[in-house]
This record gives sequence, C-alpha cells and structure tokens, in this order.
Amino acid sequence: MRYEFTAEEEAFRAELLEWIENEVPEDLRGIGRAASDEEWENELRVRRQLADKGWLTLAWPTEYGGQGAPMMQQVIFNEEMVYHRIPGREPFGTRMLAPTLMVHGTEEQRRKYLPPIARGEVQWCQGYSEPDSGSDLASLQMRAVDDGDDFVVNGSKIWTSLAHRADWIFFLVRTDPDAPKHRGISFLLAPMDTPGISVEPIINMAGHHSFNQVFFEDVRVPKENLVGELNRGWYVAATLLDFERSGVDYPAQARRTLDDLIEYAHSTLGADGEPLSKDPDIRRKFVELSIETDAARSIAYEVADMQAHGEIPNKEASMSKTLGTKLVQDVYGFGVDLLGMYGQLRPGSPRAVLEGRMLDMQLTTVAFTIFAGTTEIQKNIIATRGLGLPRG
Amino acid sequence: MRYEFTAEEEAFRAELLEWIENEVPEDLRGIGRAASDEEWENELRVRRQLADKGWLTLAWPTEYGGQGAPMMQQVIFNEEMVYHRIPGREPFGTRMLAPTLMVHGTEEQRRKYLPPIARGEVQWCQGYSEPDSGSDLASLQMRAVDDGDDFVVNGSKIWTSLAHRADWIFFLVRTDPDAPKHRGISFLLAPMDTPGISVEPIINMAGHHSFNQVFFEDVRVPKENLVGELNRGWYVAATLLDFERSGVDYPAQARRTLDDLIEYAHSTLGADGEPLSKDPDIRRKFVELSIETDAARSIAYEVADMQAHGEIPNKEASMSKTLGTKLVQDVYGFGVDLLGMYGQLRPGSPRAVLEGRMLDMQLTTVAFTIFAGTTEIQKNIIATRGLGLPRG
Amino acid sequence: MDLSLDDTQQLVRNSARDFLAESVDRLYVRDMEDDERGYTDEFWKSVAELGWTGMIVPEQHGGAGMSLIELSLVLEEMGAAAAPGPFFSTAVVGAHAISAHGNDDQKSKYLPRLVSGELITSLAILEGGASWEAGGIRMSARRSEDGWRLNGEKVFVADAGVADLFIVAARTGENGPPEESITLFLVEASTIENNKMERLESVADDRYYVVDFQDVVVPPDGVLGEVDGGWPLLKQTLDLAAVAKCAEMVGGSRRAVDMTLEYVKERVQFGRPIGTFQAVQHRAAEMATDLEIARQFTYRAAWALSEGKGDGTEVATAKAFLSEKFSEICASAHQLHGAIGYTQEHDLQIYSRRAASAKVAFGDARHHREVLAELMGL
Amino acid sequence: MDLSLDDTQQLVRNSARDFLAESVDRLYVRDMEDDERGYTDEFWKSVAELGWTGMIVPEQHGGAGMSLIELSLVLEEMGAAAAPGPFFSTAVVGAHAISAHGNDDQKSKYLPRLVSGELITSLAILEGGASWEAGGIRMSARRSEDGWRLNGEKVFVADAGVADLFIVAARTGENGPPEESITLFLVEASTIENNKMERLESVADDRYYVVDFQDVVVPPDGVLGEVDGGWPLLKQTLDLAAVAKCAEMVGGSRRAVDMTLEYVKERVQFGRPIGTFQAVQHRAAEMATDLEIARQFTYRAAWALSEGKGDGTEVATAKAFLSEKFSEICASAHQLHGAIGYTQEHDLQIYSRRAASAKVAFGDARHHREVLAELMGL
Repeated sequence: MRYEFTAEEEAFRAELLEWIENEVPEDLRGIGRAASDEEWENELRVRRQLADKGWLTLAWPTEYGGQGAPMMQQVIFNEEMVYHRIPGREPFGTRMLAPTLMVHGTEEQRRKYLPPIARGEVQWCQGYSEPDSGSDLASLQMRAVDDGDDFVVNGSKIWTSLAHRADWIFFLVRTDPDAPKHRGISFLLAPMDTPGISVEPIINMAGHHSFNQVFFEDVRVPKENLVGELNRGWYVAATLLDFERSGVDYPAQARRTLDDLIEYAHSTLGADGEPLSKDPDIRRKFVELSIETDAARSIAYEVADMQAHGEIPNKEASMSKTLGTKLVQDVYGFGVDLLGMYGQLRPGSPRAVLEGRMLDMQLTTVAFTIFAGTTEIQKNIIATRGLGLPRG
Repeated sequence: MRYEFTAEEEAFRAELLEWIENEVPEDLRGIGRAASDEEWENELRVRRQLADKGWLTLAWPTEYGGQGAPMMQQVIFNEEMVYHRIPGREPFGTRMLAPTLMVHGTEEQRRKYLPPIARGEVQWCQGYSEPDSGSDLASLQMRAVDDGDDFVVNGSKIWTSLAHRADWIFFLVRTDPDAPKHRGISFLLAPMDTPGISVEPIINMAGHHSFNQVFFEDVRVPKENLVGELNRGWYVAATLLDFERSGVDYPAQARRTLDDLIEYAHSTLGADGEPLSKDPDIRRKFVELSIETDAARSIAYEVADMQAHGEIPNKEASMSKTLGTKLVQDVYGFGVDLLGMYGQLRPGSPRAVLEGRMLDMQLTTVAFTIFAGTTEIQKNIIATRGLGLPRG
Repeated sequence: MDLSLDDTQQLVRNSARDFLAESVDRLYVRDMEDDERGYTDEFWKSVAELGWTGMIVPEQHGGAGMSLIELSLVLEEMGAAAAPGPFFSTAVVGAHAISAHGNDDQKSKYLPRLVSGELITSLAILEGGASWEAGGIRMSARRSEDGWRLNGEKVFVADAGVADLFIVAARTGENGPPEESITLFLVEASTIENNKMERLESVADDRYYVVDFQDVVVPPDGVLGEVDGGWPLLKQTLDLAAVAKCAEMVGGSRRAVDMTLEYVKERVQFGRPIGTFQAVQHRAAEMATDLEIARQFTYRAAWALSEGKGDGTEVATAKAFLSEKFSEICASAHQLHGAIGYTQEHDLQIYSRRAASAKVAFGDARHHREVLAELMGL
Repeated sequence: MDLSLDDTQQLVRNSARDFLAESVDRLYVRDMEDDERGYTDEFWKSVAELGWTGMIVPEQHGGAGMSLIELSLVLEEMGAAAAPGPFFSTAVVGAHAISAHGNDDQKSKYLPRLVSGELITSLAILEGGASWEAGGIRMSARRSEDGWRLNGEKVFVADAGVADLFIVAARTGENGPPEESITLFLVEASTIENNKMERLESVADDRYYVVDFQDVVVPPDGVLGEVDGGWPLLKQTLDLAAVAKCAEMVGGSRRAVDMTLEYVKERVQFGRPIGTFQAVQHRAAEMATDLEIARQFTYRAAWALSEGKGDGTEVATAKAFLSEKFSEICASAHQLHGAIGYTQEHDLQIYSRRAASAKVAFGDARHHREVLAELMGL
C-alpha cells in the first residue's frame, strides 16, 4: 500500500512541469475548447509539440509508436495538463479510435490510421448519438446498406464534437435492421470530405460552437473501412479499451479552479472590510469542495490503480465519472456565487473577474452530467453491473 | 389573499393557549408516545379533558357530536398541541375510522361507534400492513372466509401502533382471493379481546414499544362489522376522508425543537468561549432549518386552504408529508450534532442534555419517511397523480 | 388564511397571460437578446396601455393603485414568458421609489410620464464591491451653489442606456454609521454624458452598465426623501424589488418545470417515455415541490409588504429560497432534457441564464440568510 | 501509488474476518449491549492470543510491531462485526500512547501486560464542554511531596469501569497558550475510588463514564512524556485514534451496504424485487460510492500516519468525511429496509447507533473541517 507517487513518477512530473513552464507560453494556455480559429491553431501547435515529445500517445504500446508508459505516468500527465490548462491532448484518435483499432482493426487498418494519429496530424471525431438515440444508444437508426464494394449510408449523427474541425469520423451504423438492436450495428470509418457528408453547427448555451449535427446522404463508405465484424459494431465500440479511464481530469480541473478562487478570496475584501477568505460561509464551502475534489481524485486514482494491476474497473469508472462531473459543476457554481454580482459577467465583458471563466464554465459544465452516459445511466450501471442488483 | 389567521381564529388560539397553561401541568407534557403505563394514563386523562371541551372531535360534523370547526381552527389546534407537547389527541378513532364510518358506515354502525370515540372512551388501532405487504399494501393476504353470520379471519397484521392499548381494531382482509388485488379486499371491525386475536410487541430502534404484530387465528368477526360493501374495502380505506390532512404537525414539532435548540445555543458556550449561537456554522444551520420549517408549514397551510375551499389536495398532501418528515429528521439530526459528545446520551442518562430528547427523537423519526407511505411512494404519487407523468 | 386569488387578481393574471402569449414569443425573446435596447417600442407601448407601468402608482397620478400582489402576478407571467425590457426598472423600482418616497412635486412631475411609458427609470446604487449594504455606497454628494454635485462610479445600473431618470444613492456625510448619511437623488439622464456609460455583458438579458458620475449636478429639488435619510427608503424599495424579482423567478421556474414535464412525457428512450423512469419522476416531483414552496413564499412576502405586516422575515425567506431554487430547478430541467436543452436553440437555457442573473439581484441567498439570522436573534 | 494489500495485510484481514465470523454473532453483540462490562473474558483472551492487542506495540515489548494500516484492517472487520469491548481503548489508544510516548520503564512495565490482555487502558481527556481542543483541558495537576495531585472531573471516559490504567491529560501551568501547559499522566485505576465513577447511558455500546478525580496521587514516574509537553503527544494519539475510528466506521458502513443489497434483492413488492426500482438502485449506488471514498480516505490516512507523511490533511479529511457518511449510509439503509430495519430485532439499527457514537468520537465533522480550513490557509 502506497498513497504517493514513486520517485520515477515524480521525476516525470518534474520533467513535464519544466516543459510546460519553458515551452508553453501563458497565452497558449486556456480553457482549450478550440472554439475560435485562433484557439484551434494553438491547439494544433501544442499537439505537434506533444507528438514530438512522444507524449501525445504516451500510453500507446511501443509497437504502435507510443511510449508504453505506465498507467500512473499517464495519470500524472493528464493531471498536470489539465491543471495548467494546456491544450493539445486529443481524445478521439489517441484514446478512443486507436485502442479500438489495436484490438479490432486489421493490420492494414492499423498501419494506415495509427501513425498519423501519433504524429498529431489527423483529427478524428466520433459519430455515435443520433437525435432519437441518446441514453438508449443501441436504438440508433442510421442505415448502411451493402452495395458491392461499399456501404451506402443515410441518416444523421448529433452532438458530434469537433466534426467541423475533423478530417475523419468513426461511427456506428445499422447494418441489419431485423436483428435485435445490439446485434445489427457496425463500426465504420470515413473521411469527412466524402461526398454526401455535411456538417451543421450546434451552438451550446454558453454560446460556443462545441458540437455539430452530421448528415449522411447516400454516403459511400468502402467495405475496407469496416472495423471488426459486420453487425458486431456494438461490441467493437463497447469494449472498454481506453488506456486511461480514471477521470482524473475532473478533480484536476476542480483543484485548479479552487486554487484560483482561494487566491481571489484572499485578495478581495468583502462588505465587512475583511478578505472573503475569512467569511465563515465561504471558508466552509472551500473546505467542502476541497473534500469533494479529494474524493473524486481518490476514486480516479483507484481506477488507475486497478488498471495498473490489470483489473477492469467498471463500477469504479462510473463512480469516478459521476463524482467528477458533479464536482466541476459544484466548483464552477460556487465560483459564480463567490463573485456575487460579478459572477454573471461573460468572458470579455468589462469588469469580468477571473476572465469570466466561472460563468462560462458553469454554463459549459451543465452538459458534463449528460454527455458520455448521463449520471442516471452511470448510477444504473453501478447498481446493476457493479452491485449486482437485478435489472428493472 | 390573506397570509394570516383571522381574528376569530386567533381568538380560538388564545383560548387554547390559556387552557394549556392553566389545565395541563408541565409534567403532563412530553413527547406523548405513551410508551410507559404512566404516560398512557396521562394520555387518557388529557384525552378526557379534550373530549369535555369538545376539542377531541373539533372537526367532526355537529350531527356526530363534533364542533364542525372550520379547517383553519383544526390546524391551529394541531399546531399548538404539538408545539406544547400536549398528549391526548387520538388519530385512529377520531381522524381515520370516524370519517370512514360517516361516509361508508350504516346508521347503526355510526350510532354504535362514534359516540364512544367522541367521549374519548375507546382506543382504536389500525390493521393494514402485513409482513409481505408494505408499500404494496394492496397485495395483503390476511384471509376472511364467509361462514354463516361471521367471517373467519386468519393471518397477521404488523406495525400496528397501540395494538397493546387498543380496545378495537379496524382492518383490511382479503375476501376474494381470485379477484384482481384491489377488488377482493374488505374492511372489518373487531374488539381486540375477540378470541383468537393475540398481540406481540415490536420494540423499535429507540428502545420503545411503539408497535406490534397482531395475529388472527380463526377469529370470528360478525358480518355486521363489515364497513361498506364486501370486496370494496380498498376503496373504503382509500377514500381520502381525513378532516385535516395538512401535515402541520411536523413543522410545529420542528419549530418547537428549533426554539429549544436556539435557547440552548444562546446559553451554552463553545470551545472559543462564545455562545454556540454565534458560531457561523451553527447560525447558518439554524437559518436553513428555519427556512425548511417555514417551507413545510407553508405547504401544510396550502393543503388546509385547499380543504377549506372544498378542493381535494393530492400532490400537495404528498408534498407536505415528504417535506415534513424530512424536516423533523433534519431538525433532530442537527440537534444531536449541536450537542456534540452529549448528543449521544439517552433520555435518563446522567448529563443528558435537553432530556436526551434529540437522540431519542432522531432514532424515532427514522421511521417517519417510511410509515404511512414512504417518501419514494409519495414522490411517485406526486409525479404520476399530481404531475401527470405516465406510470412505469 | 386564504390563499386564493380574488376576482381582480384572477383578471390581472389572465390578461397578463393572454397578452404575453401573443406578444412575446421565442423569436422576440431571442431578437431582443441581441438588440442594443432590449425591447421594441411597440411592446413597451402595449405594456403602458395595459396599465402595467402604473400598476402600483397611486390613482391620482394616473396609476392603477394596485398592490405588490397584483404586480407580482404580472411579473410571474413576464418571468414565465422571459419578457425582456425595462419593465422591472421602471414599473417596479422607479414606480415604487417615486410613489412611496417622492414629494408631491416629484410625483406630479414624473409619475404620469412613467405611467404613460414616456419615462424609463433606472436604479444606480451598487459600487465597486457590489454590496447591497449601506456601507457599499461611497459616491460623494456635496452641496454646491446649484444644488448637489455627485462624483463616483455606479455599477450594475440596469437599463442605463435607455433610462430617462436615475435613482441614485450617494453619501452626504462621512460621520456616524453608514446608514445615516445616505441620500437618494433623482438624476435626469440628460445631465450625464453618454460616453460615461459602458455596457456590461451579462449572462441574461439585463442591460447592465457602469455609469461614471463626474461632477453631475442635481438641483435641490432632486433630493428624494430627506437629506441623509435615504437608506430606510432605499431599503423599502430594495425589499419590494427583491420580492418582485421572486415573482419573476416563480414564473421562470414554472416554465422550466412545465417544459420538463412536457419533454419527459414525449421523449422516448428504451421503448418508453423517459417520464416513466422513477429517477425522472422523483426529480420532477422535487422540482414541483420546490416550485410550490417558492410560490407560497413569494406571495406571502408580497402580501406582507402590501399589508405592511411582517418583520422582513417573509422577504428574506422568499429571496433566500428563490435565489437557490430557481437555479436548481433549471439544473434539474437540464439534466432531464439531456443534450437538447443544452443548445442555444432550445428555450430552456434562456431560463437558466435568467436564473443566474436573478439569484444575485437585490441580494443573493447568503445575504438574505444573514438577514434572517439577525431577525432570529442569532 | 499502489492501493493493493501486501501478503501480510491480506493475511491479517482474512484472519480477522475468520475469527470474528466465528466469535461475534448477533446474539453476542446483543448480550454484550446489556452486559455491565460489555465483553466476555473469553473474547478478550482470544483477541490477545491473536496478537491484536499488541498489533502496534513494538516487538521488543511483546507486540507485533505492525503499523496502523494492519491495525485498521482489523478494526474494519471489528466495525463490520460490531464487536464490542475495550479493544479500541486498549489496543489503539493505550498501545499507541505508551509505545510512542512512554519512557523505557513505562514501556517495560505496561506494554507486555497490555499485549497479553492483562492490562486495559482508558483515555481521560474530555471535561465539561467535551471539547477536543487543548483549551478544554482544565483539570489541575499540582506537584506535591509524593509526586502529583490531580483534581477535576473527566467525562466520556471510555471503558473506565474495567480499565486498569488511565491516560489522563491535566494542566500543569496556567500561563501561556493552553497547548503549552498540558501534561499526560498514567494513573493506575487502583488510586481512584470506584464510587467516583458514574456510567453514562449512550446510544451505542460504548462504556462511557464520568470519572471524578479528587486529589488523586500520581507518583513522579507516572508522567508520560515531558511535563508541560503533553499536548503534541496527545494530538498524535488523537489523530491515530481518529483514523482508527474511521477504519471501524468503514467496516460498519460496509456491513450496512451489504445488508441493504441483500435485502433489496430479496424483498418483493409490486411483484418484483425492490432492488429493480430505479430509486432504490440509485440510492444503493450512492451508498456504495460513499463507501468507496470512505475506504480510500481512511487507508490513505492510515498510510500517511504509518509513514510519517502528510500534513494532517489526510486525517482530517477522513474523519470529516466518515463522520457524516457512516450516518448517511445507515440512514439510506434504513430507508431502503423500510419498517423492518427500524426494529430492535434487526441488526441494522446496531450500526446506525454505532454511527451516532463514532461520528463525534475524536472530533466531529465540524471540528475536522475547521482543521482543514486552517491547513488550507483560510
């Protein structure tokens, strides 16, 4: 039992922090949602730097161009990148598609798709949800019909992050409408410039263009772009392959935000002339949120530790996601409250405090408990898969 | 719109408070659970006084010996009785059986059963739940078989409050095992000394004998003791007949407890030498619980107001019960916490603070969110019956 | 105790519902969010014609002479419709401040124009620290030969860009407790240079400005109430505004609940409406319960202020509760709506942004809980 | 980072599980609740034979020389079994205080007897206000010709009725900050008259007493640590005890969760196991999540104290969290059990009563949150 990182792991952290300090200027750091073209350029620039360092695919096995880094190193990397608000990490290619291809792809697919991801040269996006298939993803309806060497795809995908920046999309389609719903789905790949694919932006409530609806109209996808077996796409997608599932990003983000808020509270006087950090209500909230952060981080570490020991976390990963997403909502919500009347000012507004980030992220994080499996679905999973309660 | 009581209503309150002050000595006031024989004697003594004043059946129609008091008068009565911890009110006869008989009983049944209730001479108890039928009450299995002039009853009832003190029991039995579950139930009355009825005490987690299991072994119940139609007992029992469903008891109890705790906090010094009432955390909790009390009371008043206007509250009554029961749990839980190490001392222990009531009631109120429809069932009712959501 | 609406009140509520259903649709709300002024002349004219601007203005000055209860019924509907514009600044804050605290000359001069919709008012109180306490007011007002000279900066001045008249709190003395040297002034917009205003970009539809008062001259008859006696008057107006804001929030909460109920009945996943899932049902039940409490607290407070009853508990309880619950109801609504409610296209986010604004206006929950603690003798 | 148990630790845990499964059943737990001493000689003898009393006692004094981690594994199992007796007072508090702070003579004199089960110890710190702060200690200790004389009353003295040796904190000076004039004494029970003890009736199985020290004589070699230097030592022992209590609470929480899962799988209402209802599932998921966090926090704190790492954050975080969550988990367990769990007959209430006791022992959540606030520089 050891509740601290090893000297080697700390050495990696030190190297990373030094790189951040020396190589990533302050103006490149930020929320990193790549909403503007300028932010996107920054994103790509840092990504290429990460690729050069080998850090973009830190956890990939060496045979596919990764570092085969131990789990805890990847956790440290994620923690520090988030804490310092460094852009450049890329989940869709490096963490979602790549492991899928490593297991389910053909040798040819691996050789074709993995190297550009490792070099940070290609942006992937993920086409899973559809307008009528959210929590009940397996009910998806987008059709792919067999037509000679191709599938012909019709339908639409929604909530597709970065579709407007992406070069390629991996997506799920229904290839057998008569089979039980989980057994008629296939997993395909396509370039975003394939004729018939069009992208419509969706603006979120924070005013950002964060995702899209992607329409497929008679899109021809060569059969060689099928990953895994025909009609087994649900299982290809559902295999829990991610290199790092700990969810440590959330507590790292929360810790950074709390640190910023504590600094603000120390340096800002309340109506009584004392620093806000001496206000008992505010003090108490800081302590509570700090415990909540610590809780989410502890479970994240536990998930990583399980992965490091070759165990497959399931209820723990759902716990981590549930805790982490609630945590960031709570932290930004408190941040907005702490700023009082100023909490309502948007980024860029005159008089905005802490760059308006609290409000912007409070609005943004509304979706965190919804996307990638709602909190309700996560709790269902914990109860049934984790605790063995019977399904309803 | 008027958010205060009328002068008449306040005059009744004044009369009541005067009576309490003059006629109910301090040593008769208490939690009023009638656990000991002495408490039970006190209970009956005050009950007879209430009957003499006509207050025991304040809300009954005058034709049955009541005062036909307006709804708000009954609310005030309940509020003050609870606030001052006066024993003597009796729910089973006056508030549950009596209204049922008034609507569903025969004239003969009314003449036989109502006057003794009004005079405070008879104690009823209620036999609804069974070991396998709690939230799903309609699944009850206790059988009553037609045998000439009688029903012959076999089975058992559980969680029967005051069964060990009661003279009579009203209860539900299955008279048609082949009918759909709600349509084979009948409503019967029986003296507790009927041969074949036996009572086993159940001790609760606070150590009190608050309820019982009642066993029926070949118990003969004359058919004249059937209330309403045969096999229609579910509807007889389910008719919402209570004179006063506001649930105002809970906030009244909470308010009294908060007042006691505030007095304690004013007069007790914390580790820093200041009164506990100046501790910011404690202050905040008092304010939050006061708002919560006010919320429960407001909904209780709303329910009473609806009844006063001849409307039938359903979701509002469930809201009131949900809020009120959580409230008292929260208040006693806070009370225990406020007392620190002393919070764990039982009534009667050396050094017990506030008579050990906080702990005793914290343990007791664990059941409040369970009995008479769990909070889960209440929320189901609010959602489906109240908000029109489809049943699952 | 009688919680029902009388005939007039029902009429007020129904006419508000009818008018807003016709005049304020989602397109109007969205257009106005991007509009510099935030409302159309047509809308404002209709509001005045309906008599809403003058709802709490005494009849002798052209108003309807109604109480905060009736005004709250209208505000609830406006909150439900998310109707934008300077109504709150004018018909609530301005109408009350001048009606309750103005002298006869001031009333005759301003109220008829306010009622007819010609005069838009704005409250300028908050400064740097944005505190709702008396101590936060530091703007200086000095006597001069031409009356008074105001110097200082005000923040979160709502609708300053379109206001004709500002109600300004300034400090007319430096000694004694901060409550005892505050004076209210009526400052005509024409005396302030426009380039002294800077618009803040806030989360909701508010038109908040920073207004820099540099040597602004107020004639002697611009004093509202007594010199040095402004704070108690301002407190009254702030209390009324807090309750009025609660009424808006009740309307917004109601709409968020209704939208959610509608959605979960329609949205099908796993082969059935999601409203059949117990987690959804229970969350909906909690939203509806909070809404019911919110409504009771709000109208009780409106009644108390209208009747001059109560000790402030009702006001502070209402605002403390609503400040938290409107946001929480919206958060629950988002969770039950899933992704669709997170889009700008969907109406729900309009209400959650309104909630973020309303929760801090006229004192946040922390402020009002502190008021309650004092009232409870803690 | 490596959260797994090593072989020794697994062995310790498994043997604790095996022994307790055999020796502590529900009847024993109930019998002991009514028993004056609260345990049987047989049980105590077995515990000593297993080496648990000496788990954290150094090997040269007959102990196992293990760390708080191994002790916590045993305590978790004892908490799960709700095993009663003076184990905590002796094997945690007494063993640590004497092992860590005693001089060689004291260790040789007391530790072997403690390890063998012959010596039961008890901590006497709290006084009237029951504060865990240094300022709460007011009992006077004055030098006399025969050593020291103690005068004052101690409350919540656990297992005083069976203790052979008390660890007593008293004040040996009146000047300076309260932390700097506290001395710890080892007081043999024989020097206290029995009629100076009064048993408190508490919610759980604790044997708490009021002990009145009237002119109790302690010889010079009864000072534990340095004169006036008692507080830092006591703090260490209290920190260790707080974490050890957390380990017990993890065990209790685990049992409450397990009992609940079992029950909701079996209990049928509306024609199906209630564990199929989403409200039940979600509540169970929340209980299990809190349990998982509780476990992580507790073992992290045990590890930190064992390794001499950390700054107190780990201890305070664990106790602040557990103090609240053990009770909350029990409350959820009650709600899911319905009426049956509310009866004295059912085991669940044993755990909810233990929770009510454990939450305040060695500092409640408020106390430890305040510690955290200080550590965070707030």
